[in-house]
Amino acid sequence: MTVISILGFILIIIGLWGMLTQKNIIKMIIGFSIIDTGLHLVIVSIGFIKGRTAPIISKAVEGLDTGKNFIDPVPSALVLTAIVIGLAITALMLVYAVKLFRFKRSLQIEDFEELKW
Amino acid sequence: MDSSAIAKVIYDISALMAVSGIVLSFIRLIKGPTIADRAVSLDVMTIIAISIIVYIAAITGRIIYLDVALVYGLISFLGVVAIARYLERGF
Amino acid sequence: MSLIIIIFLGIIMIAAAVLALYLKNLVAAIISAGVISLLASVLYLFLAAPDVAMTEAAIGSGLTTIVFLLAFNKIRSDRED
Amino acid sequence: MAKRFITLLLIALLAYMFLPFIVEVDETSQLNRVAEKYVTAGPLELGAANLVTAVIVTYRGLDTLGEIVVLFIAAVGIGFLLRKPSKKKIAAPKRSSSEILRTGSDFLIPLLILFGVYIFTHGHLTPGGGFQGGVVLTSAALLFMLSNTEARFNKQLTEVIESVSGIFYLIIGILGLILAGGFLDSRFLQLGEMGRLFSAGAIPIIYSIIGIKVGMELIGILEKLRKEEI
Amino acid sequence: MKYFKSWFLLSIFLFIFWLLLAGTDLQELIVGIAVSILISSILVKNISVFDDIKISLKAFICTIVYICIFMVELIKSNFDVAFRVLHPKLPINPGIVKVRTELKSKLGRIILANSITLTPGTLTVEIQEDYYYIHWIDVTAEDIDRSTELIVKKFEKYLEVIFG
Amino acid sequence: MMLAGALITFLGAAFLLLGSIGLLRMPDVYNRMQAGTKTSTLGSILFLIGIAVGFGFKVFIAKILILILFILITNPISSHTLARAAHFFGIELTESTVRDNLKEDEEGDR
Repeated sequence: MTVISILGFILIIIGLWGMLTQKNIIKMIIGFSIIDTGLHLVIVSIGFIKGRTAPIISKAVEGLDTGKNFIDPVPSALVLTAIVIGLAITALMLVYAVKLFRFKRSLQIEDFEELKW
Repeated sequence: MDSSAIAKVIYDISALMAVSGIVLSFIRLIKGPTIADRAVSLDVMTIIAISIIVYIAAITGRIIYLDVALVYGLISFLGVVAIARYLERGF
Repeated sequence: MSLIIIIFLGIIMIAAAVLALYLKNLVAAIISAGVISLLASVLYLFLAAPDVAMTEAAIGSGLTTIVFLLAFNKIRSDRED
Repeated sequence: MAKRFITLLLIALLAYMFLPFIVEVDETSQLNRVAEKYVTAGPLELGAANLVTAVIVTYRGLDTLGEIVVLFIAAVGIGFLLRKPSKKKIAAPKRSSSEILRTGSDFLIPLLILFGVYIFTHGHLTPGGGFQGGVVLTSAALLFMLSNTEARFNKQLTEVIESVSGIFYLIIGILGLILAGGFLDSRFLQLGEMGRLFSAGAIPIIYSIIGIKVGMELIGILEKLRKEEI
Repeated sequence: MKYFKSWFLLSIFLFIFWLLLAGTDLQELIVGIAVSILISSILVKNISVFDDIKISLKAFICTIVYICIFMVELIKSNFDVAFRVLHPKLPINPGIVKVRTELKSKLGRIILANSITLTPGTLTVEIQEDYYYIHWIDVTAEDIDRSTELIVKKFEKYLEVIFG
Repeated sequence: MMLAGALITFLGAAFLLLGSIGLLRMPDVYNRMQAGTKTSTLGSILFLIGIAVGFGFKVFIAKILILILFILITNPISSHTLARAAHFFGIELTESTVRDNLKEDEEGDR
């Protein structure tokens, strides 16, 4: 569905904008998770084919030709694992943010100037 | 027009009404002066979203989609409780 | 019919994304970010991917919010002493 | 202000570059060759009703193994970052949860655990699976954490269960290598009748192990994030 | 032996839940019995909710009557909310009042609290021992006895029979 | 049969919509919670039952029963927890509030 892939693209753009312009570290992480969601929407919508159904054989689709009635299962599988990894990465980033807060007592990105050039 | 076609139209209208319910609660999420208001609006939105998931399962004829609604209801309950416990410093 | 629902939900998702970036209160921003995942998992059902919808509902809207709140709790208790 | 303008320009450029890929995704009416093979041969070869599960567990089993390793590394990294205690000694007193929440969680926790088990044992029949089931198990533990402020999880126990299930995962993979076609091939057990619980070879077993492992790992992450005296 | 009743009821409860989830195929039944017995054996020492259930004919009849009353109250409460929301002047007169309950069992208390939350114009805010603090959208009573009479009594007499 | 189900679903959707309107119109968080909880509980139950009636009672009813059970248990608990947290957090009641026994009692303790 083109609508959903455009929606995912807009979400990616908004998340990127947020990551680049926000000064608060937590807001940057939120921007990252928005990018994540948008990217997953785009990938799954590429696998969709109009008029077809989910690749699960049950009573509702019994006897139909699987090759002609199912969508592509590979993007679903990829995204499924990507979501779990996204959670782990978010948790790791948040722990870094907590550590940075302990170090400088601040979450604003301007206060971290050791590596500035 | 036979009765099942009319019924389909009524189901569609009901789904649209549910979606507009989500929109209205989202307005409360935008306005909500406190965090508790926003959490209430999140709660209502998830319940309406469960109804919409069941509607999708019905019109596409795939009963297995109902499992998604179950997980959804459960986890959203946890989210609201977590926000409440964060507010009252219970972690 | 499903197109109308998708457009409505999409508009809410975009508004929630902007809101999540520009709300001052961080917890409110997290709730708003949770709404994005929440509605995304409804959209996955329209894309015929119930597995992804289930994972997104469980992880994206539930656990991510809770992990954020746990981190905030740490920051809050650090800030107070 | 100039900075903001440059960012806007950059993002606009990016959007201009990538928009054609998104909009002009040709709305195919055909599956590509790999997907076609998975979709048509999957039910016959593996006996799994849910083809996404077939792709995750068997056809792309190595990817899943890598993903579990990434999850493990993230958990280890979190533990490593949070190992040093801060100077603070006494945590502020916490407000205990209300009686309703405590009784309600007593009632809901068995249901949640059962539901998690249902989801990861039926991964080959319904849109569930190990990752979702693991998350539901985690949510049962989380409800316990939220309703009892001073409750602690036995750290050794979760770690032992996690490592044992990891070892079992590898053993089953090697069994597939010896008895069937390749690493993590699930066909060394009977395929059974499609649509029933004991079918699809070893897929339910592998997915149950993944579910337990993911659940324990996520519980470990949450527990590390929750401890107040670190 | 102390935990037997609780263990048994929990297993039956979990097994019914499994049946509703998975259906009645023979293989599902086997796995369902195994899983529900395993879970209830692990958790039985930590869960005390199921001790309070009384099994008798009178309790059963009271349960059915209670469910009917609860459904009627739920529907009434929805029309109440609809009336208040659609009324142009928004007729509310809210306040937090204190009521007393005589129930002792945990399960009875939570069911009472949930019923109060779902019935017309009331919302449980806090429980402290025998006192419930209730947000009431239209405060009509002055003292604690009168509000107890109005809010709690209609459920309490049945719950007392069911849970003691 | 399908028409009856559709009408039940319509009633449920109407309640859901009313609840959202109540969420917008009510003056403070406790009143909003009242409007939201009650209508979303009954509204979603009616919505689900209507779908089960209209699209084949036998296939849908088992999972829908579980969903209804979940909603009936979890919805009041979550709104109670939220109300308690809001009161502890110090969110004010609206101006037309008659009295607040809980606050009086808490201040009496101190």
